[in-house]
Amino acid sequence: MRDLKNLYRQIIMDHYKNPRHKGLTSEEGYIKEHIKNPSCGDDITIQSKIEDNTVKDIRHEGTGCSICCSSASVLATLLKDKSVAEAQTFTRNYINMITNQSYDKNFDFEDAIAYQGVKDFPARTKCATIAWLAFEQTLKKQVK
Amino acid sequence: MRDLKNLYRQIIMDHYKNPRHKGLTSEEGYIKEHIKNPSCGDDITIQSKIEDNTVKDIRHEGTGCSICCSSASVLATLLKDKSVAEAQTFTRNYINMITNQSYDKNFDFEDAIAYQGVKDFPARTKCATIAWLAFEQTLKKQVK
Amino acid sequence: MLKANIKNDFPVFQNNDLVYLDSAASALTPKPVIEALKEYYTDYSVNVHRGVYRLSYQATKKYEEARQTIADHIGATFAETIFTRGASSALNLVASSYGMSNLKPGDEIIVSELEHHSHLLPWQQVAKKTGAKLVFVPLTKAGRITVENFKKVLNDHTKMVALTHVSNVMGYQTPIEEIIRLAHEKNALVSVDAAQSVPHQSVDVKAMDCDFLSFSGHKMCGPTGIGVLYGKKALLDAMEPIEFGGDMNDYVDKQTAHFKDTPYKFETGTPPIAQALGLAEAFRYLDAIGFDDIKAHEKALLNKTIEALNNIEGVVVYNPSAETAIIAFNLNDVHPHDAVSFFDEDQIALRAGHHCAQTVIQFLGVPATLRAAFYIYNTEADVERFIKNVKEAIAFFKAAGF
Amino acid sequence: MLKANIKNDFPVFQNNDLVYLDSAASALTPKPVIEALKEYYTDYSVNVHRGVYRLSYQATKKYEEARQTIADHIGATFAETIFTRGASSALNLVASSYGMSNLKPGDEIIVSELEHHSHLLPWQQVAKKTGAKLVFVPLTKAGRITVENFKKVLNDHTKMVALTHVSNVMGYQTPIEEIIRLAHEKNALVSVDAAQSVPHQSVDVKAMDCDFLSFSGHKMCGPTGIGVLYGKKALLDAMEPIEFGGDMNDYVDKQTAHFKDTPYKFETGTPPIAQALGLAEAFRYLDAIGFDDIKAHEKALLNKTIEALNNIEGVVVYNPSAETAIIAFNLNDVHPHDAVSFFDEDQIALRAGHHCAQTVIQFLGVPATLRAAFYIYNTEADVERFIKNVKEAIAFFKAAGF
Ligand SMILES: Cc1ncc(COP(=O)(O)O)c(C=O)c1O
Ligand SMILES: Cc1ncc(COP(=O)(O)O)c(C=O)c1O
Repeated sequence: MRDLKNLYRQIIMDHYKNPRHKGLTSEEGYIKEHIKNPSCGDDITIQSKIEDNTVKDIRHEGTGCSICCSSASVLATLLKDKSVAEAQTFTRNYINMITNQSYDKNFDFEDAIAYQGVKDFPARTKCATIAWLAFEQTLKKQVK
Repeated sequence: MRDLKNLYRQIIMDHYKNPRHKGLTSEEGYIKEHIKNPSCGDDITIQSKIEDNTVKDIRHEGTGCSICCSSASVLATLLKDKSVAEAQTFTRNYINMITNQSYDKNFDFEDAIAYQGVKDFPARTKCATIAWLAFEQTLKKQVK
Repeated sequence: MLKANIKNDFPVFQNNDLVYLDSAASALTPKPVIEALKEYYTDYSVNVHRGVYRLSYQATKKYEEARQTIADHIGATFAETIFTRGASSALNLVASSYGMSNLKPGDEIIVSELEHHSHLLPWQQVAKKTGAKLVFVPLTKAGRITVENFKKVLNDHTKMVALTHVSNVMGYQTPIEEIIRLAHEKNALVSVDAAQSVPHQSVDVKAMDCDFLSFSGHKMCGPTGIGVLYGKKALLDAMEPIEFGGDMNDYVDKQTAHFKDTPYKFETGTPPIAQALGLAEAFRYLDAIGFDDIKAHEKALLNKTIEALNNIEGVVVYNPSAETAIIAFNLNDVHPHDAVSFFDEDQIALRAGHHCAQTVIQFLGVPATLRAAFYIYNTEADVERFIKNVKEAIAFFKAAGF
Repeated sequence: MLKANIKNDFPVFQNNDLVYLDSAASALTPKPVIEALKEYYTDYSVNVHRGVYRLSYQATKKYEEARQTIADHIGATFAETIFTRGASSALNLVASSYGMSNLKPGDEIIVSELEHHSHLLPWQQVAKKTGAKLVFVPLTKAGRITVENFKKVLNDHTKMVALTHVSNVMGYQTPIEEIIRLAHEKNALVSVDAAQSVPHQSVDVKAMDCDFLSFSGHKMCGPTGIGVLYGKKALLDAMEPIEFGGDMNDYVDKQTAHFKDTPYKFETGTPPIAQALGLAEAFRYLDAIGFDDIKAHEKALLNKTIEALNNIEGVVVYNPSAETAIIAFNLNDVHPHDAVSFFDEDQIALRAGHHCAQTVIQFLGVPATLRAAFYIYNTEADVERFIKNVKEAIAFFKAAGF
């Protein structure tokens, strides 16, 4: 029936109901970024820890819709243990895919491919990208 | 040819070129009112002196177009020596005639009838009434 | 009863099989208003006030007649009716001009958690800059401002009361007349945010006896880019302009300027000419329908909707007792942002979020709400389609695992 | 060369055999702009930013694309392009936000007698409130701002320079790039009033290197009710908002609010949505004609007119050397207000008065002037009809006894 069916894939619902890597830490070595989407109340904080050019850990916390919250969990799961370069490429490709900008069509999005359907809901692209944008910011901050 | 011909009657031009009662006085017993029409730069000050319920004198000074300046002179000439009540009635009838509000159709406007043509130039009604409005204000101030 | 074919007046419905329930954000625009705007741009399209040629004179006349029309509709005089960019700008004018110059440490400003940000933040700023204290009327459990609770915060320090006439989240009508009477006994002034009332009920500023009242054009079938501030003449006379420039002065020299009287002293520069004509037309349009009928129509739709919602498991309504046709609700366990996409798929336009009123959302203790707001063009069929979608949405999200 | 039938784009000419010479007050509105406004009200007519349903998303997208279009046209970025009510409001924003917080006694603000009231009065206020000193660039005998004269007043105390790009009375173009360079050497900022330049020439804020630049929609074929403030990002970032409320914050609680980044922090409330779409369309419309051609066209009309006026006895032109198509003149011994009615009878729309720039009128030592201003829709035939009327007017007023 509705396109919306395509939106709420199994994988999204799974991460929404059982978020991984959730909760912030006060341990040293984490860089934090907080983003709010004031139009709907989505409010996400991402922490990332980089060591030896590798994403050692990602934490997230916040409130938001299923797309927003689950994507933070998916992000943390997928990018943990990737190299910084890989994580950067993944993030950019993901954001560009969702927002209809140019991206590598052969890129392997792994589980994040579940968010492909968001493209058809332009009013929701912010939800699917807000955690990724915050993560991208934490990388920028560490690189400095 | 042009309607404008009707506007610049002999009487108007006469008072424009040879204004009567022009120049303010610092004598006692005069009430002053200053009105500016900022849209065009008309700037008129009227002084009136009332004694024994009679308009003993009217003075005027200012800058403006022919309609504005001449009407101050016509006003001073016509209303001097009239009773306050007569002057009030005259003023209201004149203003209402020019601005297309209801007025006494049988009223004798004397020389001020020359301004009748202004009705057809609605953009100019302010010019023809500004001195009269200022005069009306001076009456209001004395009555208090 | 409203005429049956009101939707025909609104061109948006021609291309969209739309159930528009977001009128509390912006109302749709009817043809006569669109025509009034077009008429200005095609027949005049010139500036006002400063022109002595006929076209400009006619534009000026139309523009000032529009102001008089609007003034008449709210019971104000010409001089008391100031055009602004919108309600937000009008509300800010009161705070920036009156508030900043007249409040001082020790003074109290009464506001409420029901305020739209555009009525709360300006007074937060005044409090911050002047040292006055921002005091909140305690809301009842239902989230209402009552006279009783207002009395608890009103005292001899109260100098300003800034309250909404109708809440844009909860749809509650504030007992504003009684509050104004009490405030005046303490010599406090009252600024009323009427953005949600003027579009739906006839408002008479003199009967209400408010000191300031603000509203927007776009929420009442008028154009964007215009709002109105009403203020009592004597107050406006004593207030400082907050913008300075062309058209608000009568003489200027290198170091000084003398300002015109109200309303002009608050309106520098070329005014929103087309928008004023459009707003006057919107008032005429609504008046022809009749505010009594509008209220009755909205109330009927509201009652029908609330009754239906009450019989559905899985939906929570936060304001079942609201007098005006604004419904704040959520689907259980479904974030409103998820929900709104479901309704959108059937072209039902709802709003999800904090509705620029975060303090009431905090009061409700939820991250956000859904809002359905009815207006003249909504019908019983709209209600039925909305209710059908509520049921389907609950089933859908349940099946999806929410 | 401009296409011959440009008048056909402007519906006003359909019902009026008009020679419109008042474009410096407001330009006429072309069909594509009227259509863009109509399109918003008929196809969307909903609010932006806060809606998650499709119609609102589309309106938001169109609205923000309009901002980008406008930013691109003046060489600014999205974040540096703020929508206001008009040029007056934009110019005031700089003075109220930047000026009031950053100037202090001993500081100097350079302005000129050529300023429109909307650029002079805001800085008069800043001077009055902060104790800074208002300093006037001495004008040349012709009434011009020159680099040489600017240097006479620029010094280490100069903190702000507020000058017009093109004078709305004299049509002179200020040598603004060189002035900005000099001002920056002294660490002074420059606010440029571009209300009369952006409609007629391509303006690039980055090439100009101005700190602030303001203009209006209605003078460039756009709608009333919108203007633009450009400001350098770093300056805007450091500046305080002057209006507070919905849409300019990201979180709010009872006593505090956190503001969004520019441009949003300066734009509270529902924005001028339709007007932004209309203004973007106006830029596209003018750009399709081409600013080089527009300048050449206006210059040709100007030259033809000045040459003809030079050969007429009984008319005085105050700015024979003006670079832009604005002519300040008077008929000898005829008050401009009288004169303008004569032209009006032949549907020639001229302006008479002080043009909201009383200090330059005082400089000229006359009570008021006539102004003829040309734009894209004016033709050689317009010039001829205008000149014919000048001759007839002189004869008429002579005969009438002036
Ligand atoms: C040079 C100049 N600056 C500022 C303004 C003010 O523009 P607006 O009236 O659109 O605010 C004008 C127009 O009157 C102008 O000519
Ligand atoms: C209660 C209330 N006040 C003020 C406003 C602000 O109106 P505007 O956005 O038109 O400035 C709104 C609308 O959002 C509102 O609902």
